Amino acid sequence: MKHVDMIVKSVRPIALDTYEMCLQNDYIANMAQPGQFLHLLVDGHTLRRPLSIANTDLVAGMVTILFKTTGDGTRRLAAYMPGARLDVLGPAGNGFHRRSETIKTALLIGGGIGVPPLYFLGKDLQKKGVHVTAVLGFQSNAHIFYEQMFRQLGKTYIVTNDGSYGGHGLVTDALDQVGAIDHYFACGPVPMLRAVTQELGSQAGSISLEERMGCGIGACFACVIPSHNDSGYRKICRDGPVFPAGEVVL
Amino acid sequence: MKHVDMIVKSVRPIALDTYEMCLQNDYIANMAQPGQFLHLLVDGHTLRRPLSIANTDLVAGMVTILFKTTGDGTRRLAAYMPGARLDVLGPAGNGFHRRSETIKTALLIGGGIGVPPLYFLGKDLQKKGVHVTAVLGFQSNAHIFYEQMFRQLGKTYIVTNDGSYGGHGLVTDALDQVGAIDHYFACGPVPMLRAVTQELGSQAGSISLEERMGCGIGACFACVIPSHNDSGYRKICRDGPVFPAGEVVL
Amino acid sequence: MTDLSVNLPGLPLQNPVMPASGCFGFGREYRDFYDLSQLGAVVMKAATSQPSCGNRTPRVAETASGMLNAIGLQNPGVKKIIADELPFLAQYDVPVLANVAGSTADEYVSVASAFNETKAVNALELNISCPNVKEGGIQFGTDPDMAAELTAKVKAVSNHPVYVKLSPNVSDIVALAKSVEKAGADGLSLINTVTGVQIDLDGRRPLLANQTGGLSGPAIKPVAIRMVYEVKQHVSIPIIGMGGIATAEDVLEFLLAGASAVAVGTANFQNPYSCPEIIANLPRVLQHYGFNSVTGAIGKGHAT
Amino acid sequence: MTDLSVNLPGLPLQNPVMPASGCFGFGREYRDFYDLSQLGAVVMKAATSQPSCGNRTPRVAETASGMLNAIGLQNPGVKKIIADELPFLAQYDVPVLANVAGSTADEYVSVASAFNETKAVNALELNISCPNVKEGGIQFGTDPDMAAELTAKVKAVSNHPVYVKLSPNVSDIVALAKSVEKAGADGLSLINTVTGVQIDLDGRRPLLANQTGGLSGPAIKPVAIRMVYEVKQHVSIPIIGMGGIATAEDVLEFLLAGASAVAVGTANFQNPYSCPEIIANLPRVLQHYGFNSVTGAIGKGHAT
Ligand SMILES: Cc1cc2nc3c(=O)[nH]c(=O)nc-3n(C[C@H](O)[C@H](O)[C@H](O)COP(=O)(O)OP(=O)(O)OC[C@H]3O[C@@H](n4cnc5c(N)ncnc54)[C@H](O)[C@@H]3O)c2cc1C
Ligand SMILES: Cc1cc2nc3c(=O)[nH]c(=O)nc-3n(C[C@H](O)[C@H](O)[C@H](O)COP(=O)(O)OP(=O)(O)OC[C@H]3O[C@@H](n4cnc5c(N)ncnc54)[C@H](O)[C@@H]3O)c2cc1C
Ligand SMILES: Cc1cc2nc3c(=O)[nH]c(=O)nc-3n(C[C@H](O)[C@H](O)[C@H](O)COP(=O)(O)O)c2cc1C
Ligand SMILES: Cc1cc2nc3c(=O)[nH]c(=O)nc-3n(C[C@H](O)[C@H](O)[C@H](O)COP(=O)(O)O)c2cc1C
Ligand code: FES
Ligand code: FES
Repeated sequence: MKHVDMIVKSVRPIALDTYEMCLQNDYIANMAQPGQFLHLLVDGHTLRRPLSIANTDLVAGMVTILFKTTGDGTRRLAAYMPGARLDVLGPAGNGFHRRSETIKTALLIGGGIGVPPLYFLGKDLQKKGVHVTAVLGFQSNAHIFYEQMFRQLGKTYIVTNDGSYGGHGLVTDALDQVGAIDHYFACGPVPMLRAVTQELGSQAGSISLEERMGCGIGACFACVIPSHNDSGYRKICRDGPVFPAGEVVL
Repeated sequence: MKHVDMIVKSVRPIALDTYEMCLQNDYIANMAQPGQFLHLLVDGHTLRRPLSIANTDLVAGMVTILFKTTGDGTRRLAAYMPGARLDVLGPAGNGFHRRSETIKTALLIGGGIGVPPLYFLGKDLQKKGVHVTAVLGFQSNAHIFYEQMFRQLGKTYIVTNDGSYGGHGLVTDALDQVGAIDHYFACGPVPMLRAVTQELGSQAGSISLEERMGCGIGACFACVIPSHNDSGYRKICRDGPVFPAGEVVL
Repeated sequence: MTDLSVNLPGLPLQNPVMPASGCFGFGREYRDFYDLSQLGAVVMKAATSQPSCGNRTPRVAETASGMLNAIGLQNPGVKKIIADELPFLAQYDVPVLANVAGSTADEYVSVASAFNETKAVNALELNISCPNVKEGGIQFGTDPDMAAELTAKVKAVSNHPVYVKLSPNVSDIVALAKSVEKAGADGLSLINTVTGVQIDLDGRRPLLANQTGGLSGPAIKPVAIRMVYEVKQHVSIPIIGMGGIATAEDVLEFLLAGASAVAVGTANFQNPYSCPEIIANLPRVLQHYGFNSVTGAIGKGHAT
Repeated sequence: MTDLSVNLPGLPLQNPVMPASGCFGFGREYRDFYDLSQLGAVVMKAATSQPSCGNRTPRVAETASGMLNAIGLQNPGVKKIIADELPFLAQYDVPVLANVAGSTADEYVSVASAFNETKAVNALELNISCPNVKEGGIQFGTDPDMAAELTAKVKAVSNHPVYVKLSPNVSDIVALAKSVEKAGADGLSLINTVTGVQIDLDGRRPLLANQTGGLSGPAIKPVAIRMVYEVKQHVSIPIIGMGGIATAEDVLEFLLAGASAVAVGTANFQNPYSCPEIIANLPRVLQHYGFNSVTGAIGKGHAT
């Protein structure tokens, strides 16, 4: 992890209240692992914003983030102009553990703004020869993004909360359509992760978590989550954001 | 006075740590009187910054301000790009009282960053047919600005604190070179105004004052100065910034 | 339709937003920007029994997301306020709170009594929390017994409802609130400014002539919300909340914390239209968060 | 050459800048960014006698120019800190302050005693001001007598100099400072966080799981400067100043107000290089304002 400047190359809306931003920085592009995040400083704010790395382009040294404008920080971010500099700590956290020897078929399960890191992961798995299936849940048709991109990675099921597109309901409602898998990778709101880990029971999997952060580097104990083993709390920013399913108490 | 957006047209350094900024807004350009100021909101700051109107162009709807970068607000202001919008209250305060019937010869006395409003005033007086002389004091050669502009208004004496250009010393050291006048107009730091009003004794004059402001419109009592008459404190933002010499206690 | 009205002792408010004392003079300057009848109420600058000059300048300084002030209660005295300022405000269809200050209990009592003469005032705001005067003021605001005694004395003479404005510079805000409630206060105003200092690096001395000043603005909002939230759990008189309000969302935060109305101070300096803009945005914000009325939101941020 | 060094009880500081307790863990994470030997000192996260889990999440919220935290003293317990963390810090040529917390006087005493075993700690910082624990902590910080008693007890057992860290959430900071000085404190740390609340509009409840949190960052700097400035006039033990420091200019402001050294908290989160950058800029800033040394600036902002 380093403290770097990244140059905004483009920002564009890709769904309702959702933006795609491309940032240039060779170091981050080269070091990033799927599941890691950028810890971004937005002008006028005290705390940095954690945003997952959704894609990289090693040749161009580009990193893509996808974000929903939920508050002032993300709204300001969406208003940055190409050419602007962003103060970034990254790549931060630990990515998804993926051993291609043991994983031949993988299931990506994403809910809303938990989808972005799964695209980067899916691309990487595909490159490693892993067979990828995706189940993505969105609030409504207007919130869907990156559908075609995921379809290029493998079979993709879309569900919406209001049934305005694809299956009606939650990601868990679509899981039974998916065949046998070696490992699942899930990212989304905690209730979704709770439902998914319950539904998939003893199936090996990894989940990526969110929590409000102070430092983003492991020093302030803001972003903890209790773990099932006796090591007590784990830090999402440093020990995560990805954990083996079942390790932490959701 | 109105609450308006002004568009930055240009910003350029004109002396050491001193900038000229041109702002477009028809209303302000048309309403502005010499001695009035703009109360400007700079991004990231709670309080507005008062800056004198140094020139106007009625045809183009342009207003010029000249400012020294003394703190974060003026430094940020100097970094605004053409096209940017500035949130402004103005024109604020009362300008210089100038009755051309009684004033045939006028003396402008400016110290440092007190010089800007005098240029606007001088231009106006010249237009009214008043004979203008100027005595301008700066810290050093590097701080001098608008010398040629003043010379086009009338005879101009420049003094510098360190003698690096023009006369050596303070504006008061140059006053005896100026002939008889009907009225003087002075703007600059309080010690200078104190010296000038003392030196010029009973000579009719007007002085323009500075004070830290809260509201800039007369509501908060931040910017007061005691007056010699029984009205007690006067508000610099609303009753001033221009006062008849002798009215307020310096 | 979103119902913005709220009824407080002496104050039938069409909406809960009023400019805060000292940040609006006596209203004359803001009349140039909008019709004051749009406001929920107006709170006047503090009144003392005699004209007061206040502190020397500089009186204000800027801080991160806030400002310090040490105006020091400059005002023309209660008589002139009644004679010159109230008739102006009476032109508008808006309730008026008179902010009452003093350096002795007798002075508070005499100012409060003076306001009995006029119908143009709807309620008093007893300022026992001004950090910018050497005597009185703040002592009454830090000792629950003195605060109660003063409240009772003013209640005894005044024919107006009395809102007591508390200082945040205390170890135990709840003790003060309970104490003045018991003494008969009709409501509370929370909070006045937080005492602060800025040192002028060039001058090597405090920037404000008065040395200390009162911190206001968004910087103090979490402190204000905390105090409203804590006090709400222990008193049943209404609270006028203030401290750092700049948006309609901020107003809702104060309502949820337990305020029944709010005052807007420093924000007026940044944007003279703050109050009417906040009032205009409030219905949308209430609706967005699922409320149909101001009264429906009051105190709803307390975990149940 | 600008002399940045300053000598405090137990703390021969090469420069006056140290990361504040709780904002630097035990230093491991910042080692990835720079050599910790550059620091004036390191203040460790609070230690309690037993491992402590702290509060539920969310534990932080953002505010205007500040943040709220309610970590709640999560730490592995004093034994593990001595065994696992101090050896790491001992690799660096930097004095270490151990921040001591507890919910009873006995716990403070036992934690302080535990640190007697190690030479890797240079001084204790007695945290009687944590707003984020239900018991102890803050009570000791608001009552001058309890604060004095606790200070005396810890002084009686500890073989390290003791700095008492005071809470700003009090009516009279000077009374507390004088009281702990009299009880034998070797120095003071001013200030801990200011209690605040943020209400989550969507959730209709306080955003922090703990409801209240501690406000830190530039928003509170004027409050911190005020307290250092006031306390300096009444005590002769050195003050470690903190609250909102983000630049070398801020450090000078604290020195002028009367601090002999400073701690940097929240700024580390925004910029992990805050401390070394501030240290690097300090000589230039001191020179610019006419000082050749840190010691030459201490207390020089007091009107003479
Ligand atoms: C590891 C990680 C990866 C993330 N990846 C993405 C992503 O790829 N795309 C995306 O849209 N969002 C992502 N988020 C959530 C994103 O960080 C928040 O939406 C964002 O910080 C909100 O900032 P704001 O200023 O718009 O909202 P505000 O509510 O104004 O923010 C206030 C404070 O709360 C924090 N905060 C608010 N919501 C969250 C949240 N859900 N998680 C963590 N902190 C929060 C902010 O960082 C800030 O400190 C991720 C969060 C984490 C922890
Ligand atoms: C009526 C009037 C007209 C002015 N005209 C000009 C002008 O034409 N050109 C110019 O360069 N300067 C002018 N000034 C001074 C100018 O307002 C300050 O230099 C400027 O506000 C400093 O802002 P800052 O953020 O750079 O400094 P900071 O010191 O960071 O500002 C901190 C706070 O102090 C206030 N402040 C600091 N210095 C002054 C000052 N001298 N007067 C009033 N407030 C101050 C700021 O407005 C701000 O609120 C004028 C002041 C007044 C009152
Ligand atoms: C310049 C100024 C003057 C003030 N004068 C008074 C006053 O006379 N009486 C009073 O009770 N409060 C006074 N206050 C405090 C405000 O009414 C309000 O309680 C405080 O500023 C917090 O609100 P804000 O953050 O919205 O400004 C003053 C505040 C400011 C900034
Ligand atoms: C996340 C966080 C955790 C903290 N933990 C502690 C602590 O364990 N012990 C302590 O004495 N102070 C603690 N503090 C207070 C800081 O040490 C410091 O006094 C305060 O944050 C003010 O400084 P700042 O504005 O530079 O952050 C903590 C502050 C923060 C922000
Ligand atoms: S955010 Fe500080 S430990 Fe994770
Ligand atoms: S700045 Fe408010 S009265 Fe002049």
